[in-house]
Amino acid sequence: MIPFWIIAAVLIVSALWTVTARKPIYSVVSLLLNFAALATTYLILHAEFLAVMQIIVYSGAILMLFVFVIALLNSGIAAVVLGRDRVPVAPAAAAALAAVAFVATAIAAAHAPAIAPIATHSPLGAVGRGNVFGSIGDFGQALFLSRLLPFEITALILMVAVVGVVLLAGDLTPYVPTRRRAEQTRRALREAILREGK
Amino acid sequence: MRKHLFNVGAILQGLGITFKYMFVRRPTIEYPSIKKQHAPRFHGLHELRRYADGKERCIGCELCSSACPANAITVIGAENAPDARVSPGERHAASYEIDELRCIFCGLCEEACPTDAIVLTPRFEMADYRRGAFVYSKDRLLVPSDAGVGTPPDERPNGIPADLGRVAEVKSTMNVDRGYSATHRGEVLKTERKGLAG
Amino acid sequence: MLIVLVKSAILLLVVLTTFAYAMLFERKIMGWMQLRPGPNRVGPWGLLQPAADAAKLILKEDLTPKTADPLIYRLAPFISLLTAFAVYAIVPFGANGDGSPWAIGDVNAGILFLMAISSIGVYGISLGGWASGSKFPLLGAVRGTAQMISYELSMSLSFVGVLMLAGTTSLTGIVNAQERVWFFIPQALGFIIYVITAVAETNRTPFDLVEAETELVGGFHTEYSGLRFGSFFIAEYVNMLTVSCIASLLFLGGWNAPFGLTMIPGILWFVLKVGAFMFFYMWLRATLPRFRYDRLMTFGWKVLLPIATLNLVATAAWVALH
Amino acid sequence: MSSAPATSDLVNLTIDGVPVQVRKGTLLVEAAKLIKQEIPVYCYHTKLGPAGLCRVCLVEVEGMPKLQIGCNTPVAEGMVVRTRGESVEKGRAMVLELLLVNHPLDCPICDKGGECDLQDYAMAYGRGSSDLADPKTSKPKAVDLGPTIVLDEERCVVCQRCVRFDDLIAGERQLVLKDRGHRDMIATATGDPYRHNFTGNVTELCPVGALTSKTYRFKSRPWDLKRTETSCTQCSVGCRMNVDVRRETVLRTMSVEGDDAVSDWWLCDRGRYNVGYVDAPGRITQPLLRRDGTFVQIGWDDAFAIWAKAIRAALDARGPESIAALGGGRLTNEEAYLLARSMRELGAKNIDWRTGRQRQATPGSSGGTLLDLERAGAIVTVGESPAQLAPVMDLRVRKAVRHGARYIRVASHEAPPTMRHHDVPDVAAAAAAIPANVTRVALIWDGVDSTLARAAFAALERDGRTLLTYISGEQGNARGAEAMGVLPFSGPGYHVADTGRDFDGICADALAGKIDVLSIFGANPALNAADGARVRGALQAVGFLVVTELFMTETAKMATLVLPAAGAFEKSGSIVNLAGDVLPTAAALAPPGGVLSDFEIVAGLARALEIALPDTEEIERATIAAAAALPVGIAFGDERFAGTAKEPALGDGLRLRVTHHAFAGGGTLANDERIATLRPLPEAAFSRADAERLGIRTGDYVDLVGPGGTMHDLLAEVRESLAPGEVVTIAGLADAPANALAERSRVRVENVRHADALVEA
Amino acid sequence: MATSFAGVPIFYYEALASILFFIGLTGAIARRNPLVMLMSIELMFNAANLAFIVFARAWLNNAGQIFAFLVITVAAAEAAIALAIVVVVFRFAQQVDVDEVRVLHG
Repeated sequence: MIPFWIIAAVLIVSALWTVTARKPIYSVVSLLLNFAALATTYLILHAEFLAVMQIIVYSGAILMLFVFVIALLNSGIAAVVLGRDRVPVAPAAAAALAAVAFVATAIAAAHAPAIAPIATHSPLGAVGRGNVFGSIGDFGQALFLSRLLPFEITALILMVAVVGVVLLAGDLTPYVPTRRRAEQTRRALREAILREGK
Repeated sequence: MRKHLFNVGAILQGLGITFKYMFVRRPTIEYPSIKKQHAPRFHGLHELRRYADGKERCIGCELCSSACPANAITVIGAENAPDARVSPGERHAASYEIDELRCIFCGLCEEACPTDAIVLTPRFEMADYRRGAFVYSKDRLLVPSDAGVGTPPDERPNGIPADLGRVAEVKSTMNVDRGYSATHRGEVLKTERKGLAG
Repeated sequence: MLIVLVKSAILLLVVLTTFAYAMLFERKIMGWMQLRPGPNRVGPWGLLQPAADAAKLILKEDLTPKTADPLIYRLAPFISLLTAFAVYAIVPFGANGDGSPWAIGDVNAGILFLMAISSIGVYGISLGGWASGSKFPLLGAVRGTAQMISYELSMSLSFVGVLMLAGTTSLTGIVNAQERVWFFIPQALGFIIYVITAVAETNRTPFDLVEAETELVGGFHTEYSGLRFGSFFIAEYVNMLTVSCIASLLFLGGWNAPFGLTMIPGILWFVLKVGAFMFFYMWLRATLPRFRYDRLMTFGWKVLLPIATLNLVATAAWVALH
Repeated sequence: MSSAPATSDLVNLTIDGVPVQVRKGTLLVEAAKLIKQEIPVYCYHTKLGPAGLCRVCLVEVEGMPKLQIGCNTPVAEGMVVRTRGESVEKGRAMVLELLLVNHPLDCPICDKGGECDLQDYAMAYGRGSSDLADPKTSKPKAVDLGPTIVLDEERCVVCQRCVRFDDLIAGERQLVLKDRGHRDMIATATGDPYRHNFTGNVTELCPVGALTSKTYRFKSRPWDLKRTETSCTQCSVGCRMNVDVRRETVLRTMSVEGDDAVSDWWLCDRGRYNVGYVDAPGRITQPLLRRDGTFVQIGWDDAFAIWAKAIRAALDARGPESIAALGGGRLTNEEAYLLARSMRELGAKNIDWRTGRQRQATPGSSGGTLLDLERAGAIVTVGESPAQLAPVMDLRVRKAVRHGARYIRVASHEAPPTMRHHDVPDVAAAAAAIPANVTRVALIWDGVDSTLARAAFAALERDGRTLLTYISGEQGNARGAEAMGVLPFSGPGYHVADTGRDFDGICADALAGKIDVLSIFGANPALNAADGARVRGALQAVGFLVVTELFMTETAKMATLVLPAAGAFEKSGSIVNLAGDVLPTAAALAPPGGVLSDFEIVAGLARALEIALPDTEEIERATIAAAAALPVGIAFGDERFAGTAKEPALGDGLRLRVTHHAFAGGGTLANDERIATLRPLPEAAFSRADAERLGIRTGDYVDLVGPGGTMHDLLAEVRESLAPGEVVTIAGLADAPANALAERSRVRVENVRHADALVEA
Repeated sequence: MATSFAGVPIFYYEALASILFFIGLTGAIARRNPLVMLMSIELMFNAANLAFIVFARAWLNNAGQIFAFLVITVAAAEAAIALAIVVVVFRFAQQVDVDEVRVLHG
């Protein structure tokens, strides 16, 4: 029980810090801590692959992106100057929604069986063997055999996201080779000089 | 494509060169422990010589200072007291200063000197932490009266005199406030003589 | 539990010593390749130079710039150091007769763990550069982050080929799968990609744009001094060592002896392979100039990534056919 | 040169192929200068004329079989001269070889090295080697000629320039050639030390390094020196001179060749040697404020604020009558103008430059130039002669006398000069002594006794005769100060202004407690005023006394606030000399840190007082206009300038008179250690009758006791020219101030100590 | 280590997930910095993931894990797009305050 409480405390404190931090970079750091704790929880809950994915994708890619954007937007240390946060209304609305979620999960939890230890000599199961719950092999088999359609749809979503991001943030000016651009500039300059009559 | 392949070849070629040079004899001289032989007329730190009777050769004529292309030498003349002569003749240098940071060690002062008083010794180790320490005045330039007369360039032994190897030791006895009590060479000769006497 | 602690302590000692002498030998090798003697003043042949350097780093004043974010500024070196050492929890150095590895922990998802830890390692650089509150570190950090994310992709893809051939994510398993043929032969392209990305991931010449001293003074650690700088320094060399270990484990057969020379213990072979890879690192540094940043990104995305994908597809096809 | 010479006076000749037209009688050396062709000379000097001794000036004259000396060959019609060519060069090389036979080659030691004619010509015309194999003669190297000059006998080439200078120009005839042949040598005729007021000129004349100045010996080399041309401000002649500076020290001053109008190419020894004060250790470098009896150093801002506050308080309490300013004789025109202007801006009229004995500096419309003085047929001096007051002017007098002028001294109490002179008891006798055919008479007055001056002017003025007047005052820029309006009754350019109190009046007011703030600029009345005791009492009675000075002079020591001022070499400006010439002065070096010029001091005070001052350009314009203004309406010995001090009551005893000495003075002279030997001893001169009556012989020590004070330990001298009933002392000696006793007061001689008795003791 | 978690009631996990969700939701509503808002949204995703994984563990059915994996992937896509929008908005408006940027208001 005690490890659970510790992890739970870390999760909640880091989540609170994420939401309340004065500088966005502190949110990032606390979220990193949060993710690490979550990954640990996943590992304990026999979601081995997801624990690693949590770190690789969430911490290594998504959160890194946040750091990147913070560095880009706000090269100094000072927090982005913003108006006052909408504090008074927020918790009420959030609490209402959270209560709904809580009730739903509580009902679900009431029906779920208690967590029973998986009786194998290696707690995480043999590698590559698809029949041990939570192993990478098991996960892989499920992903590529029984749940292939959602996987492919996710791939599509990712592709769309990549294209979208490139279109959104990329340089949208048409590509002109360097030499031709130099020639264009020179011509424009010459025309401007002719116009000015110098 | 061929160009890219060629580039890969160039990288390999570069790696080959650096690898080969690992086994080439290194020209480095491990300076403080091994010293290079300098040419007999190496232009190093100045020295003011004496006559055999102990009188200074310098007559304060300032020809060195006017010959100096770097304006490194300042001489202030004075009249010899008849009962306590500093140099032969009526004039002597009351103050003789060389700013070794300005000096370019061209040896023109040596050429200009009508009495062969100022000579450039092969000594080159004169590093210091304070700028002021590079303004050598008479107390550091002049050969101490009990250390001989100083060596004219023509009579110097081949290369650096043997005593120059002990510069580090002699420097550590330097009084930083008063500067050197004598030129290094004079100091070494003095200690050697003491050693012989004792 | 106690055994794990003892193992960790020994490993820490070994890794730190290796780091210290790796640094010395890098300077020596660079010197030799550049017709210099290299450090030779401290101890015989300069062998005590690492101690002198350590003393210097410890005694140096630790400065925090006025504009720095004090918390993150102090946190960043430890993230770097922590992730650099964390990898050794799973690195096997040899195997007993019964096949159990010489490692602190034998993790089945070893290679994934590795990738996870190394993806966290970027935080040290990016947070450190950002928190210094000065423009050169920030530029270095942004560059470094982009570079490491870009090259991590190709690196992961180069792993996948090996994984497919070995059929396991356990590092011990991968080494055992190379008993007959080392993977750098079937996975030649993957190996080349790995070597390039490994150099880029550790921010070493010719990919050291993170600390390009000619443009960015010291890059992300410009403002750091003393032991905080030392932490980055140690992390860089420990990462080099890690990457060399991985190369040895994934492509060079780990502790497997070549040509049936099994009378030499496997651990020695492993050390030899790691050493050779480390030497290659230094050799590269002494030879190649730094990439231009746009070329670096172009190379990573437009050359390495397609080749890595190609390699992956080819390997997959080969595995499927057999 | 002023009028075109008649054609018959001109001679045509050809020098080096160039046709030249010169006045008849011109020497070839001078003629060659017109075409910028130099003929080397040693013994010849433009001001000394030819001697024909050294023979280095050989030229070839067509038609003459042998080479001729250029310095003593006058031009002739149709002459064809070659100053270059093989025979000339051969001849010159031979002469140079002979000159160098015994001349030592110690140029590196020699002070002249670098500016030596012999060195230059030997390089230009000489041979590289000598045929002489025998050793050179050895002679004494450092022969002490006197307090200023050292002779190196080995180096002397016996050109006799120095001997001729002493004979022809100075008229002192102390230097002679001793012995003959190779033992020929310069020495003083009597063997006494070579000592007069112009000795320094021989070092400049010497074409080799034989004669050198003691103050400059081995101090520097010529190429080290930074030269600035300026005007001397030591006396009212204002000689042009070059100041040579090295390492923020004035090492020497040199005369300016070609300065015919003012200095006639010469300098007196005071102007030449009194330069060591510039870096004397006694210089004040920070404002000093008297607080609880001692001086404390303060900053300039504080000094100006305190000063301005005192002035404002005085103005508010008692009006502009309660403030006064003194000084001007040592200021430049610009400074004097600014001082007068700012004082009058405040409404103050108590301003005067006359802090010494001199009453007047502008001789009025009858003033003449110094060149006019040369051409006078008779020269009359009333009061003190210019011999000590304006020595270079005295050289003009000597020149005039040499040309035949009659030199007449009226009631002189000075030692007789070395030239022909006539001492007469009064002005009537002086008028009678002037020869009838003389049409130009110069009248020189020391500026003290206005009544005497007026009487002399009236006696000498006669129809058909030009009377030129000169006032040889004691302060350098006294005439400039008057022109700039540092006078109680006139403003800049002699414009009549509201009359304030003059120096005597200010002293009287001060003694009556009516002066609150007195500012003294570069003056030392405590030492130099005629009635010292009274002036010192007045200075003490002033509430707030400000003194700008270089040194802690007698006056500065009494001040409340002492401000460090820049010396004459440290500021630029202009001065007006006794003949009315406006002369520029240039700063030769920067003042020491923390020292401001009087200009900046006055300007700073004005700023602190918030007085609007004109900008620099306007000051310049106004100064030039005022300096050029003709002194119309000012008479010689003008009543307005006359003193208001009462004549001391008659009584028993000898009447005290005071005389000047060129080297007697406070600030700059007392603080220059390099000329310590030139300062005179305090002395008292008696007429023979008085001396015999009192039993005094030359060399005895006496004390003079008068009303209010005593002068101690004066060296007695029996002077033949002195009239009975008078005793003469030297003014301005810091260690024995002559003004301890009021001038013309009656004194007793006491405590006579005989020289022989002193020797025995 | 894994065994030490055994016996923790599922309800506890669900309560934890709800709290995290609540915190994330509050942040997403209350904060005006779009970056922090996005991070809060990530927090909410993670709370959901936690619930999925716990149920998967409880039922020993890896469908929950698959769902969590899909959530992570979609979250990555979402974050990339959202951050791109933030960058674009910043470029356009030179600020990122969500209350101040009202370009869609017309």
